[in-house]
Amino acid sequence: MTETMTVVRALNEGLRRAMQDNPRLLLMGEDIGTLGGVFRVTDGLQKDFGAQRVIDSPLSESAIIGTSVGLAVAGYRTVCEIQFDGFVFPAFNQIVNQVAKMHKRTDGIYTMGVVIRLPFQGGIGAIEHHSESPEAYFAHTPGLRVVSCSTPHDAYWMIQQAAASDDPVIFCEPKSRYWDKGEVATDAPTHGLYEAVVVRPGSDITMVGHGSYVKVMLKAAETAQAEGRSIEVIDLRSLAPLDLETIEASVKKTGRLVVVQEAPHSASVGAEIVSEIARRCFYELRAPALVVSGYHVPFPISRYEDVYRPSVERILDGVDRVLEYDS
Amino acid sequence: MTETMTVVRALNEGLRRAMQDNPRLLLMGEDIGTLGGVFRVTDGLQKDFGAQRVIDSPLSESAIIGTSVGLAVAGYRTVCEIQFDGFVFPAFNQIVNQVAKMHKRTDGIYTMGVVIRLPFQGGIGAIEHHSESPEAYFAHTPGLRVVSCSTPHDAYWMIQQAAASDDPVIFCEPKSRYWDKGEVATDAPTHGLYEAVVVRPGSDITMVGHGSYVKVMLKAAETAQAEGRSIEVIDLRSLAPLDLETIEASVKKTGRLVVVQEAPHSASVGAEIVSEIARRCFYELRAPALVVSGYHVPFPISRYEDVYRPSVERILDGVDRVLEYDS
Amino acid sequence: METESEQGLIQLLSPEGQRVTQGEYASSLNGDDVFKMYRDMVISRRIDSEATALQRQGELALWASLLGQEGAQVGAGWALRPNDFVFPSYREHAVAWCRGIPPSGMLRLFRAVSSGGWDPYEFNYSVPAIVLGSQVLHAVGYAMGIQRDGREDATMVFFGDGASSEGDTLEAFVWAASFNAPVVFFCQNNQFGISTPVTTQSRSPLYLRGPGFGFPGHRVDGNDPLAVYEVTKEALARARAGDGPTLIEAYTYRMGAHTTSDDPSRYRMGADVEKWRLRDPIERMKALLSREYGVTVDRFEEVREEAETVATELRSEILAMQATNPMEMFDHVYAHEHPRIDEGRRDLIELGLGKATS
Amino acid sequence: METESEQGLIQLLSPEGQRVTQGEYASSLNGDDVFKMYRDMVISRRIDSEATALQRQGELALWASLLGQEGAQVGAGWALRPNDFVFPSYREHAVAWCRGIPPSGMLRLFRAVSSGGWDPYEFNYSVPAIVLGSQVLHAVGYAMGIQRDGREDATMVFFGDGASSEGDTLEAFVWAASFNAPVVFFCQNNQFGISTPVTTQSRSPLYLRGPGFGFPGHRVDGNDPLAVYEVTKEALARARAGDGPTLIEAYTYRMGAHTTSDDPSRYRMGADVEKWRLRDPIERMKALLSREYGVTVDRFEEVREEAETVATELRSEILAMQATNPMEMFDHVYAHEHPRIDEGRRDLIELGLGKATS
Ligand SMILES: Cc1ncc(C[n+]2csc(CCOP(=O)(O)OP(=O)(O)O)c2C)c(N)n1
Ligand SMILES: Cc1ncc(C[n+]2csc(CCOP(=O)(O)OP(=O)(O)O)c2C)c(N)n1
Ligand SMILES: [Mg+2]
Ligand SMILES: [Mg+2]
Repeated sequence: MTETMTVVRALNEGLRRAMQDNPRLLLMGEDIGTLGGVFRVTDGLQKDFGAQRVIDSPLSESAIIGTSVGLAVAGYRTVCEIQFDGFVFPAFNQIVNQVAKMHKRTDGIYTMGVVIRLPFQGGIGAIEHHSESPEAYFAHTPGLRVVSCSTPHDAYWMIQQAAASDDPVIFCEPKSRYWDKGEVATDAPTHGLYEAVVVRPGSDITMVGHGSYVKVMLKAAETAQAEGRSIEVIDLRSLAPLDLETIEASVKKTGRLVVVQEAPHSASVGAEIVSEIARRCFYELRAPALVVSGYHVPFPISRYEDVYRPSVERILDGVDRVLEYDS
Repeated sequence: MTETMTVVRALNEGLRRAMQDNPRLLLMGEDIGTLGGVFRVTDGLQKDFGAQRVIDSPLSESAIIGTSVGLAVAGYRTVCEIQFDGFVFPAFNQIVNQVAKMHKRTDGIYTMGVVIRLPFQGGIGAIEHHSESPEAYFAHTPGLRVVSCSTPHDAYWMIQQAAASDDPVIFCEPKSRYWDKGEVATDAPTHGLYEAVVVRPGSDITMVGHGSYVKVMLKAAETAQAEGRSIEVIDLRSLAPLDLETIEASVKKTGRLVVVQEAPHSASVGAEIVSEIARRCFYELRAPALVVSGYHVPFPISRYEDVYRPSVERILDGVDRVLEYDS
Repeated sequence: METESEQGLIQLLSPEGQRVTQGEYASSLNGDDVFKMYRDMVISRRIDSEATALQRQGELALWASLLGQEGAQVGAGWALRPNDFVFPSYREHAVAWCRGIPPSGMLRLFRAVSSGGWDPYEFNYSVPAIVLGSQVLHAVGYAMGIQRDGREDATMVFFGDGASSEGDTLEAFVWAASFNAPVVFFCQNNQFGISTPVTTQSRSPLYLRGPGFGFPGHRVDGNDPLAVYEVTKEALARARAGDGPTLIEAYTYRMGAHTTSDDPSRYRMGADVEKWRLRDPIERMKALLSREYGVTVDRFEEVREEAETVATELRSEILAMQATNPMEMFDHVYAHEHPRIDEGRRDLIELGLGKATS
Repeated sequence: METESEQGLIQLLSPEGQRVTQGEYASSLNGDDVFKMYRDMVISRRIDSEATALQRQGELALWASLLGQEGAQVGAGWALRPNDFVFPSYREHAVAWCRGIPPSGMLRLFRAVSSGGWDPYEFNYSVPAIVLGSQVLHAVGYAMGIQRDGREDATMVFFGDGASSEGDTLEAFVWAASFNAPVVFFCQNNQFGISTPVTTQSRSPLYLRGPGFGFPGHRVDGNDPLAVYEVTKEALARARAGDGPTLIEAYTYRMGAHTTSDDPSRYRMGADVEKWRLRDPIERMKALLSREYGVTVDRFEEVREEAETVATELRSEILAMQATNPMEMFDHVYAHEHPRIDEGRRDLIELGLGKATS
């Protein structure tokens, strides 16, 4: 069975199904109950599952995560909503020192079934702190997993897979795609949570990215096609661990790699991919792998966000730079 | 004039001089006054400069940094001590959302003369949370600068340079080297705060690292020399920004790069260096650049730390792997 | 109107505009002052409604309305002295007005042309704080600076009932008590953090947290500018005299949406809003002015016209306000040279997307 | 002994070992109980001194002594029921003893062979928390779990006077009040956070924070196990009955160093330590037992000998306790397969540094 829905609806339906499957799954966050979340991802869920399972929290991010740890000790799972990416930092200590390490600390006795939903990346014209791409912080942290969906189908399945995971998952939702519509096959998931997927095959250049950039990359690939360049586009889906095998296989075929991300370059997931592929494909790379990323500045005022964020133009410029090496 | 002293003494003397130079410089942290800090870095400073300038703080890291922001607005500078690396995370929000962005947010009007001292890296047999290497989190954050000293001389000068900086500086102190002695030339600094320094010239391999690993790298280079391999060792000193020119020049000469760090690989400073050098030295690299790093696990119990931490053996193993590519 | 939720409320002016006396507090303002205060409230509200209109017309990205909170903000704004330093949150447009910030400055953030909006040192009024609670610590730090300067000034910081649950706010209470910092914590309890009722943040009145941390806490009727003024003035005087921090909970109501992105019909009753409309701070002051000071309709009309002028000017300033050079994104990230910034600048120029800035 | 700093102190046993009565509280323990409690305190102290000795001999990396806090901990430990769940900090060895944790388990963390030490579910007693304040939120979360289970159990969490300044601790107060969580906040005010006196954390008694957040706060003489027991028992009963959280401040003193790495002579007076020695919780109980219950020297001697046996066994267990396969560092980082973990395992095997684990 397939259904057309937005990413928001897909997340909502996915969460609903996860709640039905597991009576010990709770949702927690600011304004997620009565209001249904500022993006309405949890719309209607409190009505259906009650205020004991869909918890409108006081305004403290550290406590949202810290109490989730305690709830996990008590045998519950939580899917926490952090209202916006930039507000995950008050919870950083609980995430990297507790959620990430508690399983290890107890020699595997405590299971941290904690999912932390982050509406991330820019593109909606928001004010400061509402457009961050903090995935690198979490990808750097042993004990965590980081994933990002880019389509309604993935939103629907990945949130369920994350909610069923015994490992904590940072779940990055590309907020600018919340209202994008797409087909969701509700019978079975098509991929594992940690698999990268080739979303457009190509032969000249491998291009990888995640979240809202999958669509941008596809557009870039289309434009490039018109100019006779064949780009293979990969949706990373999992940022930690990376599905390096899929990327490697592609680069071994194309000989070229462009990574697209909104986060700044320094010590980022993009840098990680390039450093791994530069080693794994040392003999195959015909040009240095390149990252088209946000600049090394705080996310700018929204008037400038389209310049800050990797655009089709900037991506194609990166493609040109990579191809130049052949000449 | 040169004097022999430990890293702790050098930091202490450097701070003293900085305090003398600038009457609006304050020190703040847990147990830094009466006790002189758990590592005695601030020993005697409260006695000499008073409790108004050397502030024993309540036990709240977020507040140490948050009030530093306010003090900066009021025209003060602070050098904050975070007692151990693992306790910087409660302050993460104030660091990345406030300290890093306030200058930008006010179009340059507020100056964030905030130095955050972090005793970092393992090697002292400590319990959990006392051996972290969190530099990547900060290196990823626009608005911050991240440096690390490795010798008494650098400790003495770099802390003064950091204290005089109008940009916020994350100051990483390799705690396992605190009691190492060395010569300090107290007349003038030898290098800028953001310069990498070739500490041992060589021709076969470039090896870069920071903090406690400078000594380890030098030992590895010596061992390698005995086996006829010439390693050029670079002390990074600045982790953000990186002095890529110095590294690039060296790699263009040697054709090989090994990065040594204690932090895990994923989205780290090491990954950043490799990704940059893979591009800048695409034609010169005779083997893929390699990172010898801590494993992707929480810093282990101290009985295993010597296995977790890059050792001379593991580094030389990396050297072998890089050299294998020639055969 | 004593209900349990209004426990401890200090009031000097009834919702009907009648003066009331309350224990130690008495209004020290004369008719002229009251009129000027009224004027500030009317103009602030008019700025606010203009901003809301501009947002609806697509000229602002967002607006956080202060509607209903003019009493709390103007009362507090009046109590401040020029040398006091203020750390606002994002909704204190009427305090900003009292500090002399040009209305167009208040809107810069929301027009997405700046994340600040003015020179904080010109007005002793800091830039908006979006991360809830963050500014409360900044205020305590600034207050520690005042102490070290030996100045007799105070710091005041604004935050909401929601932000009172953030660790940063609570650590600020600890520190202010510990250092006896000259700071006034001004919590506007407007009953909601977006959709979340204050009862989720606290089952007991917020002002009681002051004594819990070792300093006074007061709950004042936030829709009564006279009471807010007196209570705040006293707290600021305490701070300046070296007697330490005070927590003020201004009990008020957010009459509008959280921001223009919000839909309050999802989480609150129209009846509640109606109930609070009867406690409108402006109407209350107007009733007092006509009844006690015989202020006539034409003087009210003058204020209305003045407010219209402010709004008209604001509108034209906003429409003219642009941000056109993305190259600015690289300015002031660092105070000193930085290779990544140079690299970014070069990139933008090569892409033809920005022109060089100073 | 009423001094300002001891404001509000609940006491049922004087430092001289005389029973005193205090308002609503009365001791419900009989002579047998008191003796058993005494025994727990003596054995805990002996475990502690053995651990200190082991550390001095290089057999432990570190030790955080509970010396002087046996009264607070055993009193609290006794009040707990088996089904209650406890979140300790890192110094609650006597509570751990009361919960049945084997002494060697308590030392595992400090022998650097584990970051935990026991199965929390076996004893309903969580692993040590090093990051100050972190566990206070965990306890509230667990308590929310109890509520959802519909169980009539309570959660108790231990933290220090220093940790009371952390945002996490304070947010935990907010949440516990908001959700009326069945949790008892047990703050051992041992007068210091390392070198920092409690007066830096708070100018007013810590127990007052409870009422500030909307729940009861009690200050109990932490060197009086009888009082600690009654106050804690009542608080736990409240929690189990659905009446919400309570803050207990156990006013005590850290007689030893912060940890074996610390040198307290740098920041405190020997005279203070001497003053507190006169309030020793064990001596106090001993005096009561001999005076009121006629317990004779040989019974005390029996306890001493039992404690010696525990210490001897502990020593041999510790000396035998090793961690010899670094490969374990890869276990339990993730519950599911992870490529980086596989990679690390392979690397260690290739380097000849570890052997395969399950
Ligand atoms: C740390 C943080 N978390 C979440 C948000 C998102 N957010 C913005 S305003 C708001 C509600 C704030 O309520 P309150 O403090 O009462 O202030 P009010 O909006 O009522 O003036 C929330 C949750 C934020 N800005 N910062
Ligand atoms: C978040 C955090 N900051 C700093 C430390 C370092 N530290 C360990 S114990 C301690 C003092 C704690 O004092 P208190 O809470 O009173 O507990 P006590 O040691 O007296 O039992 C400090 C500062 C830490 N463990 N965690
Ligand atoms: Mg509010
Ligand atoms: Mg203590």
